[in-house]
Amino acid sequence: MAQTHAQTFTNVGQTRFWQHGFLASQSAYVLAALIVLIVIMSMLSPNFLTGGNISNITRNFSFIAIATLGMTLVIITGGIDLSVGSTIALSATVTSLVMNALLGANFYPFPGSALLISLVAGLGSAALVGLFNGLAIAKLKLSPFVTTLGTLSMVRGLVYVATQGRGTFPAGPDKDMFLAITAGKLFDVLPVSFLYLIICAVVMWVALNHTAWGKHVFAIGSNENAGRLTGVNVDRVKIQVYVLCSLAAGVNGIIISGWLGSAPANLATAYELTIIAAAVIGGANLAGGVGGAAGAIIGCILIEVIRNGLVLARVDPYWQQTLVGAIIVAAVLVDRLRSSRNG
Amino acid sequence: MAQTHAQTFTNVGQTRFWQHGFLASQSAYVLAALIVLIVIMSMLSPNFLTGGNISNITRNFSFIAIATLGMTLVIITGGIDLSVGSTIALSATVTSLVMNALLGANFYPFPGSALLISLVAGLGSAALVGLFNGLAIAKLKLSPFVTTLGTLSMVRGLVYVATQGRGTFPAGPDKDMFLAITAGKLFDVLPVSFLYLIICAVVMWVALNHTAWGKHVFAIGSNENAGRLTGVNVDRVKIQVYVLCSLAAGVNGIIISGWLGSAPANLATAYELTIIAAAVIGGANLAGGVGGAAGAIIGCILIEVIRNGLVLARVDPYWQQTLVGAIIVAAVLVDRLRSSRNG
Amino acid sequence: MALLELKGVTKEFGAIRALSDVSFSIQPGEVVGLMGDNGAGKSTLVKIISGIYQPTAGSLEFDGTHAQVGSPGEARRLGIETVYQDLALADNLTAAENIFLGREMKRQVGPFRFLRHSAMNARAAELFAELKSETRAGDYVRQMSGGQRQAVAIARTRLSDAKLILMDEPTAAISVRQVAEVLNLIHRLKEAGIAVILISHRMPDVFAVCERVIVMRRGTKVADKAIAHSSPEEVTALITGAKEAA
Amino acid sequence: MALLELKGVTKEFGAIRALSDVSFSIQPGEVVGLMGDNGAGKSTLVKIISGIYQPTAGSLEFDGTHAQVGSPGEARRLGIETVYQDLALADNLTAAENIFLGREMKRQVGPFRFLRHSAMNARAAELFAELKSETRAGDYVRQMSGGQRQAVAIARTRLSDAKLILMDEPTAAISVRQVAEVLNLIHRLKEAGIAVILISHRMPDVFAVCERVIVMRRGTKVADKAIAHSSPEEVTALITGAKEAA
Amino acid sequence: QESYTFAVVPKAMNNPFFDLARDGCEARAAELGNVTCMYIGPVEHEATTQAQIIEDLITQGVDGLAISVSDIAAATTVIDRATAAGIAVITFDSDAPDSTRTAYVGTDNKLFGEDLGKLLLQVAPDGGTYGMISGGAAAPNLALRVDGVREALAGSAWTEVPGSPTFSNDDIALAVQQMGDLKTANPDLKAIVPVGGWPMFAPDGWKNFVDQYKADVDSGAFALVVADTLPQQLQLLKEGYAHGLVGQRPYEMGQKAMDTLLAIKKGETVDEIIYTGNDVVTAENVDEFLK
Ligand SMILES: Nc1ncnc2c1ncn2[C@@H]1O[C@H](COP(=O)(O)OP(=O)(O)OP(=O)(O)O)[C@@H](O)[C@H]1O
Ligand SMILES: Nc1ncnc2c1ncn2[C@@H]1O[C@H](COP(=O)(O)OP(=O)(O)OP(=O)(O)O)[C@@H](O)[C@H]1O
Ligand SMILES: [Mg+2]
Ligand SMILES: [Mg+2]
Repeated sequence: MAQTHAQTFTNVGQTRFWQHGFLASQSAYVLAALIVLIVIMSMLSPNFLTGGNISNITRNFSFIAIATLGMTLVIITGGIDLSVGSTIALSATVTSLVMNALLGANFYPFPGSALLISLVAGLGSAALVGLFNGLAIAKLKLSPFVTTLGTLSMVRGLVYVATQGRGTFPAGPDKDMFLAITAGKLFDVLPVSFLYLIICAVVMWVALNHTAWGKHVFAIGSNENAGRLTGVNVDRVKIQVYVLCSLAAGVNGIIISGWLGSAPANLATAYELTIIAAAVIGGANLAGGVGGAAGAIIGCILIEVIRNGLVLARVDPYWQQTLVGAIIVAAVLVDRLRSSRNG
Repeated sequence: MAQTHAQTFTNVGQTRFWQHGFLASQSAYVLAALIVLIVIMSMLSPNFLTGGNISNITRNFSFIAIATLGMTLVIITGGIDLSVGSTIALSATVTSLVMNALLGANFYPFPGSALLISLVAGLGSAALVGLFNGLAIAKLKLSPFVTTLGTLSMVRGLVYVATQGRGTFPAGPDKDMFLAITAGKLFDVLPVSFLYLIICAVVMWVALNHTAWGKHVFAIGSNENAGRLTGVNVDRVKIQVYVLCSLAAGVNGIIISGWLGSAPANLATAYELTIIAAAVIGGANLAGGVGGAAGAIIGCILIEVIRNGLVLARVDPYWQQTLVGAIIVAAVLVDRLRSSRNG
Repeated sequence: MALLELKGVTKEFGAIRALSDVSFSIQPGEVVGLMGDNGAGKSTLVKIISGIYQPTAGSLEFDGTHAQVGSPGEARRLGIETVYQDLALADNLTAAENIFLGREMKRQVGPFRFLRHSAMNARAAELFAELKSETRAGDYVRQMSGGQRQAVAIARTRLSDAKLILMDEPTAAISVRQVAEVLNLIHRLKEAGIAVILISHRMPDVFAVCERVIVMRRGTKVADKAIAHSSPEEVTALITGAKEAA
Repeated sequence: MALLELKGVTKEFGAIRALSDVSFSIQPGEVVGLMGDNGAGKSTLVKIISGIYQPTAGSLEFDGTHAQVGSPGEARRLGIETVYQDLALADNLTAAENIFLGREMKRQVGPFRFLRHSAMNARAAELFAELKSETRAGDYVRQMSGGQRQAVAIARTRLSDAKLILMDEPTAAISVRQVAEVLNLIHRLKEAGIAVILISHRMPDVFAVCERVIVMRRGTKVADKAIAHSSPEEVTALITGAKEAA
Repeated sequence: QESYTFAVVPKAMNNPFFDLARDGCEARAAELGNVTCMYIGPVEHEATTQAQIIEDLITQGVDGLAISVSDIAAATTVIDRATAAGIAVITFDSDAPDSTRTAYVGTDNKLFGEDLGKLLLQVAPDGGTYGMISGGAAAPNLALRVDGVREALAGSAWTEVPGSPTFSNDDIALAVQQMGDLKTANPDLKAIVPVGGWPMFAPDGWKNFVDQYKADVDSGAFALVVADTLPQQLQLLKEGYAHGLVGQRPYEMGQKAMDTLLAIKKGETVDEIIYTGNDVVTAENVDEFLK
């Protein structure tokens, strides 16, 4: 964004290439840590860099990465959303309940109609959660932490109420189509979920960096008041951001349930911490005003590589948990290099 | 604190009693919500206000309240500590492992020695976690969220490694003494854990409001830079705060394990969110600079009253979770009254 | 017809009465100085006119038609631009992005509208050059000096065709040369028929550009007179309370 | 012997060279004005002297003995007090608590030391009265006006026996009357043998209290001369670059 | 002789129940000599993570998998993938009947619940109101147990109170608290039937609770019939702090899992359903189990 301009100042030199843009961001340093980690993991386990495993990793991190993109938006505005895990379960459950209901009611006006209606219902329910969060936070000015902790509990409770704790399964005439668009692979290698992720990430990158809306999101995170005073519709942007975050979680819920072939009521329990951690590791700052799409994805990959790598390296499972924590801290430690270099 | 002073200004009136001090704080409004809730619960269930149940509630919230006091300190400095749940398990496990080891080694120089050594070991291990968090956050300037998420995982992993997932049980010559000081009741009614809580809360209140250290804690939370520039040893205060938070969690761990007679490896899993929620509901602000001991306790009581009240009211268990979330949001909503009244 | 008319505006914050019963009016193209001691209520008044606070009592009329300014966004749409005393900048955006915040320059591509980064940077650089300020349009506000930040806040008011510009101590942090430019700017605004309310503690500046001066003391208006009929000494006496009213 | 001596101090932020090769010295009890355009590097210089930044190159000697000022805390202990341009106040503390932050008044009770709230409030009220500022000691800084905040930052330097006081635009936001008080204060400090470095964009103030003026331009020192041998016109020319050096 | 690596995947590693299965499997693996037992699963009960770990194990190329199914449909999908990759797969403790797994080793949970109900009828035939405590609301095996208890008590003098079962989420402290809550909410409650051993995993918490109603417990007016037979539970039973326990045999499950997987690898045919059986323990026979 910040282009160097015609105007010259005697005491301003040229910024070196590693002093600005992506290379000076936390994401870049975490990316470096990730590459080191991948090298180590591939030395520890010969199966790590096999095609099958890479495809697994790609799919696994796409499961949380779309939600992480949404979370990153929320974090940039200085908020937090603890309800994403529950929202993942909600959209998965609603989608499969509606598929079953349509099957039961024998309502199938045209091929794909059952799928379409269920997806709209699933995503719509997720969007409602986001709308609730957004309204409570922007209009009633409640603390994002408490509000979304409340919805975490409310939404999970509703999933249990709706299913009586039993898992539900996508079914009906469009089940195959459902599986194809969620768990399918392009050209037999690339999980479609990864494709969705890339599309979402590109859209988000463009929106954040090349639209007025994106600048407003950043401005709100750094100085909400400044945004308000310059006529930015702060409340609307906040509500949008929470709705987008919940929608992203909803998309992830549908993808996961397609892959599992099931929507267990405890799906994605405690995922919120992982998702927030991925966003923060990727450079989003919980104080607001900083974050990006690339970082979010890098954060997700890092977390998945640690998890998968440790299993493949046959590390004692009790030690795995300890190592996951240690490696996460070590990965962000790399970012300190940046601050010490850029002064 | 803010005493009205001799100097007079024509345009400054007298603040009404409800416009300053405790009555104008979030804690007071949440207290009002709590009282309403207690009235409702006692109408829904005749057993709610019985002596036995009040004693149960008192004991249950003391289990997390001391850790909440510590968490409140951390939150006031603008930090967060996700590792408290794991630290609770660690101190409980270390205490009971050491008791067992001393029993096995037959080392018992004087009565109470086994208890003393185990308690020191348990609290010491908790303090080490806090020291690690504090050093990483204050000295290496890592994000509190990521650091403590790392220790959450590391510490829990270590507990599993040490016990191979098996629960441990306090044992040895001082077991009775251990039970008396953790699970005992004063005059057969007042749980000792409640007494500890009151002592800790009073000490914390005095420290926050009547010592230089307390002012430094508040200053760091509102403007870390201002603290640094005025010569406050910001790093030291931060480290102290994280150590105190972990120590508080350690005390809670020992109390819980004494009451359970067991230190299961999965003790206090996911308690961190409850504890943070209790602190935030009680008025601590995750942005830093605001919070207090009374609020922390009120937050804990609120959460426990909701949980206990819904069970006593025989609400369908699937609905309970939904209601817990809804009531939490409703309780903080009461606080909006304050802002609209005090302008 | 007056551009802006305040009638009995009062604002209380708990026990503090920041403004009591303030009334005055501003004509189009008029430059009015607003002076007063620290804490006299000047900024509070500005915030009421620009829609941040709602008055506890009293009313406000802008351009004859509007009885209320509900929000800063609305004020902007009505043609009220403000340089806030605390500058209201987003630290993590560049100077240009701050200037254009809320009214970005966009390019339509199909149904989407994308930012015109270089056009905005060029325009911002122009504005800084006009103010003779050593501020780089592409720098982040976070790393700017006090005066550079103030230049950004001033430049912001130059984007749109305002009818009234409120300047709350716009020259506090800027250097000699830019102060002259800001005073120049006010002259040009006046010529263009734009009204300005200038808050400043610098007596010479107020006397150099304003036609009228309003003096506040502890929340009340103690004087409202033409510059021609007043003197720096009188205003100082009014500010400190040595003279009760004029 | 000089109280403070800077030798070839240079400070770079990435590509920006905020200070290049600045050298000068301050004698005890001397009042020196530091002037320059916005972004000239004045605040950066102050931050280096008060230990916030470490110079990229060059060295600094205070009181003959110290080669480095490692942290703001150390600067305070050495006797360097600073009024920062961004004021460095904790919003959620009262004025009195801010003034005493880091050196609270305490009462020993057994092994514990408790705050003396009323003593601190009384002392703070005294300091404000001395500055003739309408600031209430018990008010939270959050709700204060711009000038009241600045008064708090100035009052802070009055607590201890400093040897050198750095004032970075201390009068930017305060009202006429208090400006006079601050200038008075500087006179009194000088008489007490305390050195002052005053940064200000207000030419008359600098010429009223300083003995010497140092002019910065884009990070380099372009002039360092006695007030008696200079004039406002010359200094303005130096600041804007119309005159190269003097 | 060929050597094999068999992985045992529990529902959640933070549940002490599975530690016993692990011990059984490790012990049997050591006896067999040519088998390595690898115990790994999600830390908390969550279906996706379990499925991902199973995928990782497939990638790693283990020879056999014994899975305690977290979510039936989800596990069915991955189990089919594992068998397609040529891995021997059985389920234990919790089954996925429609998958391509070769066998199930474990408890019949419905029967287990019925045993709990029958035991309650045996120790307190007079009936009254009772409450249950369960673990996670999404666990299918626990739901079967709850159904089993209800079925066994259907038509008897026992009625379930509203608000039962409570869900402790495998949190031991919470389970004990819920014991107190149930009894406070229903002062005339005549029995509590936890369908897992959680509250008794906290021996002193359990004792504290029971001591408040010790007279009723001693006289049998307040019956405590609990699932699982861990040593500390047997000790409590012996001391008169409970009336009966119904235990599964996780240790045997671990052992049998190894045997079954080895048999499959050797090409032998195995039974599709291998019940490990239940232990019904009362004060009379507790000493046998405590040895
Ligand atoms: N949000 C608020 N809450 C409580 N009191 C406030 C608030 N804002 C301002 N005040 C008080 O109102 C009075 C007027 O403040 P204001 O900012 O309008 O003064 P000012 O005239 O702009 O002063 P200055 O010249 O120092 O900028 C002050 O006493 C201040 O403490
Ligand atoms: N932390 C920083 N990072 C990058 N650049 C900085 C930083 N701090 C200051 N600068 C740059 O250094 C230059 C000097 O800034 P400084 O604040 O010292 O100016 P100043 O002389 O105090 O100006 P003013 O009169 O406006 O306060 C400016 O161009 C500014 O943008
Ligand atoms: Mg003001
Ligand atoms: Mg400066």
